[in-house]
Amino acid sequence: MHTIDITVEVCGMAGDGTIAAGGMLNEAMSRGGFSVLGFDSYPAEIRGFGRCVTRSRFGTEEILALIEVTDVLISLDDEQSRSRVSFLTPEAAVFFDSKPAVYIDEAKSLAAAVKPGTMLFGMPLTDLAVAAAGTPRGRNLTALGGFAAVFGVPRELFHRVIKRKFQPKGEKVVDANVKSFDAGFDYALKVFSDRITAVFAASLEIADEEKVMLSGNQAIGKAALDADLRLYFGYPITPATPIMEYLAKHLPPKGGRVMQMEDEISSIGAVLGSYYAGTRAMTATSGPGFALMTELITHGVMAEIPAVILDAQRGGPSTGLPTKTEQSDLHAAVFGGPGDSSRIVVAPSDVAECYHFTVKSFQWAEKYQTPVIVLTDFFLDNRVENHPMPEADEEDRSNGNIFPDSSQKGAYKRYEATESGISPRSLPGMEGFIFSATGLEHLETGTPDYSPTTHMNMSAKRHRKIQAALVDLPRPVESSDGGELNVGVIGWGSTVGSVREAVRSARRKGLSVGALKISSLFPYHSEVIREFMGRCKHILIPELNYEGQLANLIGHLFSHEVKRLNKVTGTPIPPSEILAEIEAILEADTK
Amino acid sequence: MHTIDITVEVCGMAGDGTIAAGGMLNEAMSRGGFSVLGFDSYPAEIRGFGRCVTRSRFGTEEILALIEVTDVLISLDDEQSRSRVSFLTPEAAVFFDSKPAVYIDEAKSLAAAVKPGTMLFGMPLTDLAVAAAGTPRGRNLTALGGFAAVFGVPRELFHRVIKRKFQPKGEKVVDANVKSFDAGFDYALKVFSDRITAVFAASLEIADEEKVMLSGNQAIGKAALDADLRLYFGYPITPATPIMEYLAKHLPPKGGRVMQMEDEISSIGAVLGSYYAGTRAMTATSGPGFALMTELITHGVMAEIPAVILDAQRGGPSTGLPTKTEQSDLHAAVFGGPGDSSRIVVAPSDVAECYHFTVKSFQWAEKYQTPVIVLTDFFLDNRVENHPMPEADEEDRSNGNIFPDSSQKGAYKRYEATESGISPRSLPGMEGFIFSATGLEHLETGTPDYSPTTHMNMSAKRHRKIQAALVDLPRPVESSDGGELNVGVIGWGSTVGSVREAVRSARRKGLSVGALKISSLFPYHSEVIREFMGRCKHILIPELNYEGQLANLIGHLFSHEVKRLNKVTGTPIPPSEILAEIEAILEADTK
Amino acid sequence: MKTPGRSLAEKVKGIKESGAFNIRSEHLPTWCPGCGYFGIHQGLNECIQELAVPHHQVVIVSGIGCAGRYPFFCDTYGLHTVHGRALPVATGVKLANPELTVFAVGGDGDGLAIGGGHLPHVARRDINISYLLFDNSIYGLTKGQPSPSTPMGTRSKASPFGTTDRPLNATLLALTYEASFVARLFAGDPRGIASALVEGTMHEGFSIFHIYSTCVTFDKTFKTWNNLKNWVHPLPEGYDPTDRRQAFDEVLSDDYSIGVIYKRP
Amino acid sequence: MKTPGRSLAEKVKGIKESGAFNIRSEHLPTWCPGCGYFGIHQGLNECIQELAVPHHQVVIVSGIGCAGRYPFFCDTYGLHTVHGRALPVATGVKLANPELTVFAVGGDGDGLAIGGGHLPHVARRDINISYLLFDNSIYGLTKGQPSPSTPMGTRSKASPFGTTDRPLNATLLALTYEASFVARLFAGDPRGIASALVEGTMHEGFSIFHIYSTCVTFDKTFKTWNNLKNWVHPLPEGYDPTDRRQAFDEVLSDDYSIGVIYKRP
Ligand SMILES: Cc1ncc(C[n+]2csc(CCOP(=O)(O)OP(=O)(O)O)c2C)c(N)n1
Ligand SMILES: Cc1ncc(C[n+]2csc(CCOP(=O)(O)OP(=O)(O)O)c2C)c(N)n1
Ligand code: SF4
Ligand code: SF4
Ligand SMILES: [Mg+2]
Ligand SMILES: [Mg+2]
Repeated sequence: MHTIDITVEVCGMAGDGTIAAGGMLNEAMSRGGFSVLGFDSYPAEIRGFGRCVTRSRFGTEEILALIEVTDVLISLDDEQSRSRVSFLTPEAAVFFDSKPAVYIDEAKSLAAAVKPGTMLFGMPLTDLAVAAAGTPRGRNLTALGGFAAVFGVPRELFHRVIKRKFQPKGEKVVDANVKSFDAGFDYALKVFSDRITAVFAASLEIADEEKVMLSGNQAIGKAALDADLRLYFGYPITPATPIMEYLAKHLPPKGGRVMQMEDEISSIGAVLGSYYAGTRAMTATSGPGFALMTELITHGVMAEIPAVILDAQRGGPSTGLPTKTEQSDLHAAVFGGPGDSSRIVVAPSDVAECYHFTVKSFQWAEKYQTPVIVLTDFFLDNRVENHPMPEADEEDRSNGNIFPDSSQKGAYKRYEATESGISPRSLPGMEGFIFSATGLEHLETGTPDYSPTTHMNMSAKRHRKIQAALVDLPRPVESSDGGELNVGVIGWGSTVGSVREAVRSARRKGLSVGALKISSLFPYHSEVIREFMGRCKHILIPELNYEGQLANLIGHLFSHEVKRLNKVTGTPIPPSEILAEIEAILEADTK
Repeated sequence: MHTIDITVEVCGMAGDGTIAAGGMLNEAMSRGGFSVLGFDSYPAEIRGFGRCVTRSRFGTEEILALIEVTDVLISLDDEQSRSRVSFLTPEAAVFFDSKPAVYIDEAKSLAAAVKPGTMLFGMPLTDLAVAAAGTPRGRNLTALGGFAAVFGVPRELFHRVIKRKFQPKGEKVVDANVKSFDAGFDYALKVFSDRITAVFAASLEIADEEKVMLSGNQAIGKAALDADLRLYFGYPITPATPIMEYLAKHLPPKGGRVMQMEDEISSIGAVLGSYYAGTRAMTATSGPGFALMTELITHGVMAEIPAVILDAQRGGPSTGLPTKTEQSDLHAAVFGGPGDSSRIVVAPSDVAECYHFTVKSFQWAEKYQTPVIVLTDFFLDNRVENHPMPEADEEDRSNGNIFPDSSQKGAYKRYEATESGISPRSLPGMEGFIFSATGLEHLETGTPDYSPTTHMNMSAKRHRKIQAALVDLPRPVESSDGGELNVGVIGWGSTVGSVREAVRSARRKGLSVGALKISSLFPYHSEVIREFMGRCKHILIPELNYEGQLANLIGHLFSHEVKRLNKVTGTPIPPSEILAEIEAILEADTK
Repeated sequence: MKTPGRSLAEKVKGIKESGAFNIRSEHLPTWCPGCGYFGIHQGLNECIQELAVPHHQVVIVSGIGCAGRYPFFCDTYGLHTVHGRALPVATGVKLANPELTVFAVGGDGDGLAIGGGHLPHVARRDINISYLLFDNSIYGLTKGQPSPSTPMGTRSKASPFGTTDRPLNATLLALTYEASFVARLFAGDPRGIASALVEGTMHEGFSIFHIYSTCVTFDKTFKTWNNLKNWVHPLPEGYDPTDRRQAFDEVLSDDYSIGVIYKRP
Repeated sequence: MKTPGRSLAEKVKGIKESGAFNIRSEHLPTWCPGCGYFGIHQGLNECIQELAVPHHQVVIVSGIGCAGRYPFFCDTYGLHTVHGRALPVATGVKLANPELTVFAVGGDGDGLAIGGGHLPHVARRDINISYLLFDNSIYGLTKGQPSPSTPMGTRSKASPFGTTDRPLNATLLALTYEASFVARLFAGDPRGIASALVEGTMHEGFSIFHIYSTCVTFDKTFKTWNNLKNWVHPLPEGYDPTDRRQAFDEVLSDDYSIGVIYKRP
């Protein structure tokens, strides 16, 4: 089996079935045993015009990130695809409609735009589809057929995927689509017989264990269901809306409820209310909505009420770039509240962590009695990865509630300043444990009190508790052989994949480089981070934000200034850029 | 003239005229040429019960801070005053009502509570007042009379103050109060003749130039008027409400308008709207309200609309301690917004700076086209200092608007990415300069655009502009003889006074200690700060917050970990605590 | 002459000492003596006794203000949220555990200004909670600024030249918002409050109690005890609270009739 | 068959090419073809021409949503604020420079959900601006979630089992909030919009235009062009818009009469 790493792009107009084709391609390749990472980009405007692109990377090794170049372009609309040719590798393959329904001036055609060396696979997609199924609808599948034949993906893989997808629409639809696919497959086998590379065939291993394609948002939705979420309160906002829509479908049949609120303030308010009464609840939002939650989050901190808040980051500030990815809400998540209002902030870095961190966040919120903020981003929310269906074990799903024991009945102190800072929490309905929660400073009983000692002690208690959470929160993970390193690269969130891939490449080149993934942004494992930094000559922190927000947070742990690689392009940082930066640092060192 | 530094406290029940007495005392001492710093504390509850305390420090040298001990206690209610005796200096003087209207059990009396060595001045306050003016109302003045006689403050000083204060209520009232005062004065002269210290008399210099007693909030209100504020939008909240109430009285006669809005979101919204249309506007709030402004502040950042926002900090998080002082909104002010949303944040450290920074903030907001946040705190807002009436010169008051020139007509780019990052701003009503402002990322023209280069360039432009503001923003001020220092103490906001006094004391003790005041919190003068830190062996940052928020912000500029002194007592940090910390650091060093 | 407030405050004290009003907490409210809120307190107490709900099954959710302090004065579960957010938080509490009897309370500033955006939605969702709006037409806790129900022309420190905004009518708002149970009440009539509360709390769905009260400390001219006593009167004879159109007519023509204004059949 | 929206869109395009509608910007709106908003655009254009206000004296302040995009399509000063805040921001603009003609625009989500707390106050303050509420009973920009004016039982991705909240009636809200000028209009009747806008914009004080519109992309069942066309009709003969009680009666009994509903004399 040889190593495969191929990036395929499907590009067309909205309406061409671009996104659907990309989805089926991903499914088929997953079933073929490859690691898959895919990401769609939709047009920014609502109205049905504009370019749709799906990019997928398939590999025999674990795929960690998307790269900026494309090996195979499947064009469903040449006008839309022309601007994509600059991203093609020198010997890229391009599939396109050689007889498009609308005549394209030769000079403006895709064929004219590509560089010499590009392999062109022109196919009369529309004609083939119409001939096979009586309608041009399936021409996206015809194109996939051509791709499959040339690259050696067995047609059965696609048949299976097509069946599964169109089954609900009836046998006829399935049949038409299979035929459209086969028309392309057969055409390519025949016409391109001398150019069949069959590159995938050799590495193909029909996976035993069925992997599923899941996006970050789907993983979060499923995690919430598995964690036995009862109530979801939210307000639509890109890119968090799909979580609400997923739960709106799946939660009610399980006896839970999804309530679309009037805004984000009421959403977090209702989450706090439910959790005060002991019931798992969550909300998901993005920057502008997260900003509106600021005040009530600090209330959760002060009154020690759990809450799970997902902030799906997008380009900012303000309304910003609603359909672009960015990691610029870290400052706000960690430092955003007036008053000393530390809360727990974690950031998953891949789809599996989206699932696992979400499941656990309920427990953390309950145990540490504080809002937990889960930071994802547009890229992580929408990219798909293939994994065995994630499952949480009993322990991860169990609740983290700590209740007072009956001996405390009548003399109960809701906010007892224990050593850990965690105080057993009573719930309305429990007899003998009545208290009032408040955002005012208060005595251990909950009674408002503004004396200096009370505020000192209770502030200390609340912060002690947050620091105590470090034992449960995901520790930084190092990828290196240990020991002294010339460059240590620290990543968080969706950028971690690119960091790990860049470091893998650097190490393969024999460079002394290691990576550290930070998942818990607050509190953070300063000792682990400091130890790692202490072994590194240089620290590089690549982030999808302008201000270097993680660098601002942990930079003080390093004895020199950390190096920053800040991008606000709205797109993921490709591993190559991080690698280039690593090399530049090492280069400068040798001068 | 010998050095005087005396702290006097008036303590009573609400209704005793405690606050009024403190005010008149301050006025009289100011007129006597002393430096005055006073601070009242009111009961937390609305209803008219509870203790009122005014504390004032009078000196021949500039008074920088309040200290924790009291030299003179003037008690108008012994029950309330008893808990204050622990703060008395060993030879403190205590004035009290020797024949209170309500009988106090001897064991519970103030006299029984004080330590031996305390000088007791019992006076039949109620009887004297009734005898002099036919009503006990003036007994607060009778007590002041006793104080004045014993400590050598000429009665004329008080007469003048009394006249000024009660003139509006008519001659009769003035007369009654003067008589009440004199009754105390004469009684003390006679009865305590052997204990007259006349300590103030020697240093007294009736000031030529009339100084005024101003609180931070009054200074801010006056600054806004002097800066020609046109519109104030706000929502009541402690401790910012007095600013709104001050302007509600003074702005309309000048043709401006104060509008009490429905919340803080609409307040900042209306401020942005006015400033978009080119008119000076401001709002003032405290932590919970500031939290609600988060989203619209980021809109101001993105759309480059000026705004002046005063955040009068109080104990937090959440509703917290509404009537206590704290400096814990720094994180939120600097880092509070989702997205890369840097804006200008300044913090005055005394009443004069409250005035001058407020005046300038309008200009900064206009020139740099961004929200400017002025951070004060409960202590700074409510403490009074005596100064010559602050005035701003023409230049400080002039607007900072930069308009496009007529050559740009028709081809105007509102968000031109200039070298400085500042783009000439057109206002509605200007012909040929139409544009739309938006919170979406946009081209130089203002048209929404999400392309990578646009977002990179415009992010850079916005941040360039904020950094450029450093030339105009108040630079850090060092108090030291320069050169190498064993301990550098860095202060901000209302804590600066205590820092400066502690450092002054340390230097008088021959210690190698210096202070640095930081007024511009964002952007900050990193080169100046780094240079100072570079000359210091240790850096100490005392702050009235738990998390060490300034230390978190600038700590990375120091090559070691900075030392923190964090207090959340709701009360100012006394200089003595900072001095003790300095000494502890030096002590540890010599070990 | 004793104001109704003062007599109430005294009565409350007496009853407190007798131990009869169970949900009263050990500590007497920190409200000013004579404040109208004592009457509301009494009414709610009576209601809870009549309904015989165990205290640990009761949650009082409040915003910020003098009214917002209410949970601290009750021997029930309490949740003192932030300014204006009692209703969404109470929504969460009720949905989390429908067994609980949930009261939301707040002032006119809390409920009609900063929190005014939530009322329409909790009403149209018909969340099964009871909302007591303590309407004294003033911001009590922050010392006397005008509120959304302050009449035009009112002078205060914050409006030295008189207010210029038209006041909102919370009862009319509730009807417009499709609230399914609407009562208008008077703090000087705790019995009336109690019986409306009993009826409204048993009603399945959202019930709002718009309670005219007085701020004896900061309002010397408008909603004084004397004025209110002269102004309020019962709903007309034969009034049918199930008729929404009639309810609108009543509320548009009379600001001071008290009782159950509307109840969705 | 051409929907009114499609014909409108075509007409608009024609007019655009003729250059007659001056406030239209160079770029055609990015709204979906057939969207009701084209009709509103035409109405506002006609109004501005009739009033002969120079464009640089016009400011259009918007929230977020498809409706919120409106400023970008006009050759006037524009301020695209954040979701729900057009009204307070427009208040600031108008007070800052009363010479300006200020329009606030936004969708039903923007104005009745997240921004619903501001409408009562701008109305009772009688700020002299014109507010166009584009009411398509759906969240267009975020792809089809229910809004506060969506009827009960509506299924969508966000409400697969049907909505359960009662819809709000923006015209009734405006009356309740003491708005001094209230019109109810239909996106399919640009002329009607224009004439109401002219009247309301000349009116001194706050004017609100509640405009029924359609989202052709996400709403296939409720506010479709066909339904709206069948439903809307003029106010009754002899209707007197200066009578607030009559206005309440009209609005409580008929959801679809269009015209100037109320105008404070
Ligand atoms: C976000 C926020 N803004 C402002 C305040 C200050 N504040 C506290 S209570 C209050 C208004 C009180 O009036 P009301 O709601 O009528 O209650 P009352 O005191 O009259 O019972 C205000 C403005 C606050 N606590 N939080
Ligand atoms: C604070 C915030 N929350 C949510 C969103 C996402 N969002 C954008 S537009 C919109 C609603 C659009 O509906 P509507 O106001 O009716 O306008 P329409 O698109 O129908 O014209 C939402 C929820 C946002 N931009 N900001
Ligand atoms: S200030 Fe007014 S509302 Fe508040 S407790 Fe006192 S009387 Fe009641
Ligand atoms: S999504 Fe609906 S409201 Fe938005 S532009 Fe398209 S048709 Fe109009
Ligand atoms: Mg009130
Ligand atoms: Mg809409």
